[in-house]
Amino acid sequence: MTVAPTPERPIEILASGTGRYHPVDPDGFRAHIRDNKDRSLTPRLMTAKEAVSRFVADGDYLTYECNYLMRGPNAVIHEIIRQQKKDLWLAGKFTYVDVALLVGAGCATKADCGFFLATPVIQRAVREGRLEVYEYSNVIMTLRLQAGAMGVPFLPVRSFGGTNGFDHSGAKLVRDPYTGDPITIVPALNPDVAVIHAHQADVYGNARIFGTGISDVESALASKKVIISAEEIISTDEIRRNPGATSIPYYAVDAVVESAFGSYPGTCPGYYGSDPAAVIEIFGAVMTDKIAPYVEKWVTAYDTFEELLEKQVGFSKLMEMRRRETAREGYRA
Amino acid sequence: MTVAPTPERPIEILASGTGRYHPVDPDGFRAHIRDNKDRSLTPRLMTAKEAVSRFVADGDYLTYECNYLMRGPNAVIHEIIRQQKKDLWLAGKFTYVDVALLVGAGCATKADCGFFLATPVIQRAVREGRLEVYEYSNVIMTLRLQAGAMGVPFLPVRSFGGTNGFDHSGAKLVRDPYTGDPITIVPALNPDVAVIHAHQADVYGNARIFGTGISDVESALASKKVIISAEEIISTDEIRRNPGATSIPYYAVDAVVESAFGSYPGTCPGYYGSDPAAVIEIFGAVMTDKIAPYVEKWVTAYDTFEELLEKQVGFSKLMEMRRRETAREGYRA
Amino acid sequence: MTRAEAFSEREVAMCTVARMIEDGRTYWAAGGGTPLYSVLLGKKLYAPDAQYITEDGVIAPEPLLPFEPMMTMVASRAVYRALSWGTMNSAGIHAQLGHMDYGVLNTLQVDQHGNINSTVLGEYGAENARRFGGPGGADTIAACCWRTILITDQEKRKFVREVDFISSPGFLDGSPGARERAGLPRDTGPWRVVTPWAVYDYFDRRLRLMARVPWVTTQEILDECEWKPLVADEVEVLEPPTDEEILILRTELDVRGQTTDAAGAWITWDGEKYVRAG
Amino acid sequence: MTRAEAFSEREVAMCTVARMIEDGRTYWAAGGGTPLYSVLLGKKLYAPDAQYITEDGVIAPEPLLPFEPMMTMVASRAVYRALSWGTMNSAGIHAQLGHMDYGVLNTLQVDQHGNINSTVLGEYGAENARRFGGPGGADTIAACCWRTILITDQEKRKFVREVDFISSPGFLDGSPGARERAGLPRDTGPWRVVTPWAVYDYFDRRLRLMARVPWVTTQEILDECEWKPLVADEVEVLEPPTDEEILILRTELDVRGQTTDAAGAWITWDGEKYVRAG
Repeated sequence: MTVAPTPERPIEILASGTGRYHPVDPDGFRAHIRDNKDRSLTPRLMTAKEAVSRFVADGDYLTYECNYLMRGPNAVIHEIIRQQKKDLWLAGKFTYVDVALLVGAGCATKADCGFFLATPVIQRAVREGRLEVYEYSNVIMTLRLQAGAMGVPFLPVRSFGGTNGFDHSGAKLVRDPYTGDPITIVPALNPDVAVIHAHQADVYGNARIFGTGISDVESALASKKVIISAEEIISTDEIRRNPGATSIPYYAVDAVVESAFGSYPGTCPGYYGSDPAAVIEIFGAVMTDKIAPYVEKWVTAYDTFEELLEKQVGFSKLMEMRRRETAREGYRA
Repeated sequence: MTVAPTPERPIEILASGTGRYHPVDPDGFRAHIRDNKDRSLTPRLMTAKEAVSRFVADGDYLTYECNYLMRGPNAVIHEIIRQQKKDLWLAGKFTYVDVALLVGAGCATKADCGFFLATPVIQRAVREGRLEVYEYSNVIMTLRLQAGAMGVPFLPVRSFGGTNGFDHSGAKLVRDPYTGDPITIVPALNPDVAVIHAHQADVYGNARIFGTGISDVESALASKKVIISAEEIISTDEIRRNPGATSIPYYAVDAVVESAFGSYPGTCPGYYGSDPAAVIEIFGAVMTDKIAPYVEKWVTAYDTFEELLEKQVGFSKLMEMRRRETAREGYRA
Repeated sequence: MTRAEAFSEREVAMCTVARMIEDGRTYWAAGGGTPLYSVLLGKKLYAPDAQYITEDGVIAPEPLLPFEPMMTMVASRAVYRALSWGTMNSAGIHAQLGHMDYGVLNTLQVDQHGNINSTVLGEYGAENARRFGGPGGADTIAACCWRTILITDQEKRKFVREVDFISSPGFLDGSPGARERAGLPRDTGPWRVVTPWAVYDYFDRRLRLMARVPWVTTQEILDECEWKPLVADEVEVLEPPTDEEILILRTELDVRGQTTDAAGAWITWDGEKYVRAG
Repeated sequence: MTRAEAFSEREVAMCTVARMIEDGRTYWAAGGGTPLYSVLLGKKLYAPDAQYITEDGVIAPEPLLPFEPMMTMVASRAVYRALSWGTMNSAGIHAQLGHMDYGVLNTLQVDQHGNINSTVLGEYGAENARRFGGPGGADTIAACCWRTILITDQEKRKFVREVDFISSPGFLDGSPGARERAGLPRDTGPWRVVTPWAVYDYFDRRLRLMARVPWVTTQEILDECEWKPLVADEVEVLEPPTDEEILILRTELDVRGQTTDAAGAWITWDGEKYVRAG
């Protein structure tokens, strides 16, 4: 390449956040994809127990979509708590109770903050140094995932500059070489593991998500290990019938977990509404610092999420949730 | 903001292309959006004639999706030729005959090159200095549109570095401040006008595109003026029935043109196949330097594209094209 | 429209914002509480062609109200009959492009330059600091919408000279071009702050009291500001809520009173004047 | 499988590439000509679990063959029964992420370091320079796939010391780390060049003749290289096409002979040996 004829001024760095951030390594991510993702059409259907023991490691950076109350991958989150994973770093974006739940259950010690409920357990953990929080926003977190999902080291963004979150983040303010104006860039986020609840998936991981979402596709493409839990396992012929409905392609996916009502007590739009009483119970538990009893009652008392649904929730409650969700248009391919 | 505690090294610029590129001005684009896009639900249905006279100006940077043979916005492209627009700068990505056609018709004097057929008329125009070509690739062009569609001045990319195209482009090779490795950045592309053919749209511009595409959504969001031609105008109630099927939101759209068989002689997947004889005729015309007679026979001989379909193509040929296209699955909401 | 004779303070704030909603403008609403209900109320009564985008990118839904508890986003009733569904990034990107006229949000603390704190009260990292939820979508709303409307309560501790932590940007240090120097889009920024007692605008990028409700005096308002804002030469007096507004709020929007009863005093008409029972 | 007794040179090249296709690998194919047909032939005969992605991002279609003239992408027959549709950017981004094992493409001109020219013959910008279509998707395919397979004709002018214009990157100047220094992904690059006469690999990032068809000699091949490549100690002799391969090519894939008859000589079995009629 010819170097520019007139020697160019380098790009000035005007300010840099000093927060710790998950390491940026696009080439290392590529090597992981090459060596670990399965590009063959080999079934990867397994139980939540197997998926979590194989693909969630202590110390992993974990992202999940959307949250415990809204199409959350709750069967897998319960299994993570059951297997007592440790020292997780959470992508705490657009989420309410999940961070408190995982911190309270002793699974997480770090969180990037877009938004999550700062409950007593969070307050205490931060004060006692058992939880480190790094400051972002919902959109900055999903744009970091977008950078990770594009295989690039950073993205320019139009928000975040000027905030104190910036100071406690991995962002930088630089002079844009094209306009000469200041622009913020944020480091790509490539989580170690993403956990995503889909409406439908085939055994290879081709997944369909209906309705709205936060950053399902970005998280799936950006993460080294991807666990898809799905309300329904459908045939690959059905996937091929409407390729436009595929949200996530199989080669990004490591594990597929069949998980009907897997977002309980939250809603899975188009499939079932929430269980309002149980939603208020988890809210109450995290706000009033009663996470241990909640975990005992709802998680560790059972070997599997299905057992929880069977023994504690029961068929008629689940059918009532399904009955209450009357929206169907747009929630099928 | 706190400046980084340890003074940071600026971002080295290792190399810069010296090609001219469409100006990068994210804030200017925002001001245009604020002042010119209609965020109210006011119908913007009009004829191709009105859309082109109002929204395509001499000297505009023009992008179109996909191309003359594949779901191209051909009714609008014909109108641009009919109105003898001048000095257009074309986004020549993933395209075959279109650039030659518009250069041959005297409408275009500049082209960014991803891929287009370098026909005799192109060779001659380049030699005689009537056409300037700047070098990119298909993906680099669509990533530039992606940057424009995100409202940011540039994007990092993993291809294009090391090529001679880079030298004749607006790209730069910089040292990534996060990894210390060299990374190419490319300037955002915000065309003056985008012309896109959709399967369905409502009168406000909420548009549905089925099947595959090149960069329909990116072009619509990145462009100052957006003309959507659509096979069918559908009700907004139908749009609301399945919000997941909306590819382009109304507030990005300036004009909606009803244009059944608007991609003739090309295919509109799921709706009709191509007219092979007419496809070979346009190919022959551009390859053998017979653009003038083609334009006369197919474009300027008629006041409207519909008149061309009526008088030259005819109902039974169009029905035969529709009959030949048997694929439906995935091409409806 | 007859004046209502009994309503809560939160209801007053929502009615005040509702009257600011304009036809043909886009409103990006943070979360699902008072910002969303204020926009919906304005759309129903005053600006049917106002369009709103949910924090997570759903364009112009016709929501099925009421929502289930907490189910104000993603859930099918909240995104019902939208023109387009979306994602957090589609919303953020449309905002970066300039498609969002107004951002509507609420906060914990605001300062003289309209900077917003939703992260921490006290010194960041200090023993006694109290942590909150973080900016959520508010940072991008405050950065990228052309104008922002901020809803908060009229409490001393909420109106400060400098927020403890800038979670979402106002005019930053208040100097001309401060936002642009920080990489934020040109010509954007805070526009109004609305409380149950008052409306503020900005003069030279500094908070200014511009209107009050009839039942509180300018002095009472200033007493509830730890840092005193500028005061307009003419402090306009706001019309109280109407029966129609209150009826829609209670019967169609916030039927559980989640936002309206949540806090604040009650205002009643004693036959001669409005009386506030704190 | 019996050896075919009459076939064209282009058919030979496609059969050679088809035999390189492996199960469980992804192939990003440029355009719709010989690269696509080669992958489809390999998938049908040798590697049913090989998966291909079209230049424009369609993942693992089961195309309805034959295609209408020129309708090798976007058209419904070309994207039929895919696992996922896509866009130019989804393809480029999946490649940037490392999901594409092999890129398959063809070109006008290749040099000793595997650099590809599809832009101009002659000096860029010169009076007498001849312009071509540009890289299209090939630049990103050559940059981001882990390995690339390049298909071209065996002609003197196509094998040069240095291409007139690097449209798509090979090993650039051939020095270790040249691609990485240019910002390209680590550990990627050219892998094979296939012509109707020969197969080349790379040694120290330099083109090396590794195999030939039975009916041409190594010397004949080198005579058709303007710049002489390295030559492996053992130049392997390739198996000729089989009846089965040729039958599928002609009856299922390229039924109009658009790519197979397009150019090149014809090879026939005279009872004792294969004879090339130029």
